[in-house]
Amino acid sequence: MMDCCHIREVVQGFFSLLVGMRVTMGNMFVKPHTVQWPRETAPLPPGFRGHIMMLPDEITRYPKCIACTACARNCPSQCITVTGRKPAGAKKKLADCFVLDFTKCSLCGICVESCPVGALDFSRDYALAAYSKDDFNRMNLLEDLVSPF
Amino acid sequence: MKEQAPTYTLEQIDEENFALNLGPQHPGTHGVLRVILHMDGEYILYADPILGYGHRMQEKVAENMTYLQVLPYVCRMDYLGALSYNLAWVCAVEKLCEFEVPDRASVVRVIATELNRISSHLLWWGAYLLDLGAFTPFLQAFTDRELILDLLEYITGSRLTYCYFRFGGLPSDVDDVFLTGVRDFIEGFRGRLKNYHDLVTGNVIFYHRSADVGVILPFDAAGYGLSGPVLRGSGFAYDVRRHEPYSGYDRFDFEIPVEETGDCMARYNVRMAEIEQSMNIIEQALNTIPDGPIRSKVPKIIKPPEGEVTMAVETPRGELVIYIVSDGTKKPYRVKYRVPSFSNLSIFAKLARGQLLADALAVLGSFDLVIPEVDR
Amino acid sequence: MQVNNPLQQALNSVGIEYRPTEFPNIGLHCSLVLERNQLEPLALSLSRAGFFIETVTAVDKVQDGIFECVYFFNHYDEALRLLIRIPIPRSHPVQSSIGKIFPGAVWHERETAEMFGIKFEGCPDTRNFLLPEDADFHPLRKDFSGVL
Amino acid sequence: MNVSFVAIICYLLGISAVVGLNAVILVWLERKVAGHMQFRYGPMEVGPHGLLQTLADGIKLVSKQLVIPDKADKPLFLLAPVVSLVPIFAAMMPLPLSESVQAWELNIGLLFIIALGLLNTLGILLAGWGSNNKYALLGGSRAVAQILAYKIPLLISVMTIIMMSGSYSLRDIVLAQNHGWYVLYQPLLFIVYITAITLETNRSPFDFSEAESELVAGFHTEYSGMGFSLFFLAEYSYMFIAAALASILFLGGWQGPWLPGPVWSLIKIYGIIFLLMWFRWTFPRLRIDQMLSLGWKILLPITLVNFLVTAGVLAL
Repeated sequence: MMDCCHIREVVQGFFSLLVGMRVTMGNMFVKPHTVQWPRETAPLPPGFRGHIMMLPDEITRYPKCIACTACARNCPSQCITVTGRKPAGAKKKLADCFVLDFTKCSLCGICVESCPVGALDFSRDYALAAYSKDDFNRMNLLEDLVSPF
Repeated sequence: MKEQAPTYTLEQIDEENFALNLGPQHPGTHGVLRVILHMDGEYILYADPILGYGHRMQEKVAENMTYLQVLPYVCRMDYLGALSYNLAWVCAVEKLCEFEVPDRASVVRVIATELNRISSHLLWWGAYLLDLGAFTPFLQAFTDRELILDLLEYITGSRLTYCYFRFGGLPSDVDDVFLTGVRDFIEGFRGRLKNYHDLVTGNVIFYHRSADVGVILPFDAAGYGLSGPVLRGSGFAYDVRRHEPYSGYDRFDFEIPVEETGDCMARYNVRMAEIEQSMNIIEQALNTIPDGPIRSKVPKIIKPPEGEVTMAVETPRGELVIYIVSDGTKKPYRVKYRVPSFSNLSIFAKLARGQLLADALAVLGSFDLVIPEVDR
Repeated sequence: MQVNNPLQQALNSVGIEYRPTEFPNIGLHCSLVLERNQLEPLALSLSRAGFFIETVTAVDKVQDGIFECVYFFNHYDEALRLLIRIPIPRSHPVQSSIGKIFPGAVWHERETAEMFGIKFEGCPDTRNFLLPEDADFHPLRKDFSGVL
Repeated sequence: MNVSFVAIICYLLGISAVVGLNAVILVWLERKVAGHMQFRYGPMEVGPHGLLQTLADGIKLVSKQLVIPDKADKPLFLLAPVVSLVPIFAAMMPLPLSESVQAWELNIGLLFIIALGLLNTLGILLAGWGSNNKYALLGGSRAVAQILAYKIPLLISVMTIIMMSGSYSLRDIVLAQNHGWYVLYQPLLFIVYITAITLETNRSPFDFSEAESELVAGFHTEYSGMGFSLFFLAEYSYMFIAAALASILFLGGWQGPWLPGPVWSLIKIYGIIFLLMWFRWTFPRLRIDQMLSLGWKILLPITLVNFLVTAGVLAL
């Protein structure tokens, strides 16, 4: 009786192996899910959080930032440095320096949310690479924008 | 600090035995866990886990930050179940400051957290089988996990260390694309789950590697403070979602899967059943998701009253308790994270005794450890 | 409250009055402030009543000159989170270990010991745990500046 | 044995080419099979569908420094990969790919190959011992522990075949299958034999000596560059030999309709190798004691009973 159970167990075990082999064989006929980057790219979701960037004013093309430093104060990693000046004749302060230390940034998005004027947004730049760390620990976000100064 | 060696007796250790340094870089320890194993051939006489390689002093970090700034940091502890930690922190602060959370936000939180739980369990499933020497399950799980990550990336913007929930609700609403995406995923995944069971659960080799290995007796569970699937594999139906419902979990109808045997197989079965229960919860949430605002009015600067709060949340690994002592300033006075993996790992030394090396790694795998969470 | 509450029984057996707190507000069912010598009998009776240890930690109340040792216990069958505080003087931080009763407490005690410099008497393992082996500073003390 | 010296040199060169080419193809095939079983493509970059990837990897490995651990037993450490690889050249000699393609018609070819196959384990043991690494040592000792568990069932199943064919010569064994392949008479034995060669070639689910989730990389933990690639070469060549033996013993070697003999041989050999790969990418690893009980409690009784029954049937 013991031996009978033993043999049945062995046979059952053997067939359970075949079931598993069927699954892996089935997998071979499924189209691979790999995305062959860089020849193909996966779509970026709308809410993708890249590094932050400055949004320009629609009309003047100046940065919207009013240098209130809310983002810098709320940042958990202290990776934002912002200073501002008041241009002659303007009512509000404007940023003259907005530097992001991207090596420290944890991409949490608190700066974007805390901005009272909506001057910050996430970029969709995901393929970041550079030869030295310096390219990322002092990212000048005002670079591409028209400076009021 | 004065050092005192552990007072365990190692009566069998003589010159025939040797110490094996397992980790901190070892494929079987899932991170920077180091275990010194005193071995007799392939048998482990005594295991001594050494922690702290990923220690970041999270609790001190939290003392020096505002409540909002801590938010992205909590998710870094458990990178596989980040949303549970996210949820625990926002719920704790909301409880402390008595903020309201709109219904829609609560339900979306549940959907996102449960999706995260499924993705965490899937990764565990693959990694556990990797510990047992099978490679295909790992990528099988990853293909489905990718789909969840795509969904979560769609709403949260990132793929692993989400920081999605905010005090009083959510930063952005979910749209129909996400909701139908979740529905489609669950429909498809229910079908694919059969392949998982065919490939692994019924497999005779897997059965012999898992059954009767690393048995946790119910008596030990309380002594070591286990929680989560590790506990539920030993016959206790303890689940924070049921015992202390938060974020509206009491509205959902779900079972707590429990197994009696307490071995690796039981923990495996519990997690597999939990994936299905999570899908049930998500389906119910999708059917009952209300319209309305997603964020209540919350002050910009959070300054809770003096006092303290305890918030327990069921993460994919077990019970997370966040204990905040507030002194009325913008920064917490003291934060304590009671993390599940820490307690779960503490029983490992006991279980590893007298086991084969291969079994000890199977036990370690069945605990579903996230070492940054243990180390904090 | 129910009469057959395991927490109530456990507390009564060591002669401590059971006073439930408002659960939803602070997430606790009971919060106690005890003396140092009351801990061990209570832990024993909690262990018998099926409670599990959630964590052991401390809070540095530097203005009052005390450490508050904080113990969290909970029950698997019904949610009964119990918080025990034991004030110990900052000048002489010694606490008795419950590692013999709850083996899981050893790790928590080791962590608390190195983070606050509290000595747990009778703890079977007193090596540093999360900090480096040779660390002799206590980072979670409020007077720890981070500069060595 | 009227084989001239020149002919032996030619055959050795030919065998070296087979060993090298076989390893290149098998590594590529393994990665492709693994990839497609896991919803991936496998190598795609070097050459069409990554065909040249193995070559690129080989060049990389050859150009790498051979690091010898300070405390290692240097002679043994350096000898181990060689001990693993060299017997292959000898073991390939008596393998017939067809009636005419055979380096050396040896009347005890079967025994010769099985005896040389044992040297692989010696190589692993030397590597494990010579590395002076605990993981490597455990891997080496596991390899030795598993020899008996698979060799005895393997030998008994081979003996059954010898009994049926009446010859130790591989060529005669194939010719004896003119009227029907032995797999049709002995399906159970074929399963046992496949299990045993999975064990012999140290492949998952029996890859104990290099179990990467337990022993990091087992016996070759300390090997880098050329030492590592020699082990790799040896592993895949042993797979080729084991599969070739299986095809000769059970599947009628080069016999088959329409196609020429060597093609049939290669189809059968690579079919069995694919089966071994299929196992590897499907199953979890057994525990060492479970492997031993598999060998002693399941494989051995099956082969013994089968042997006796076959003997009885043949006697009738």
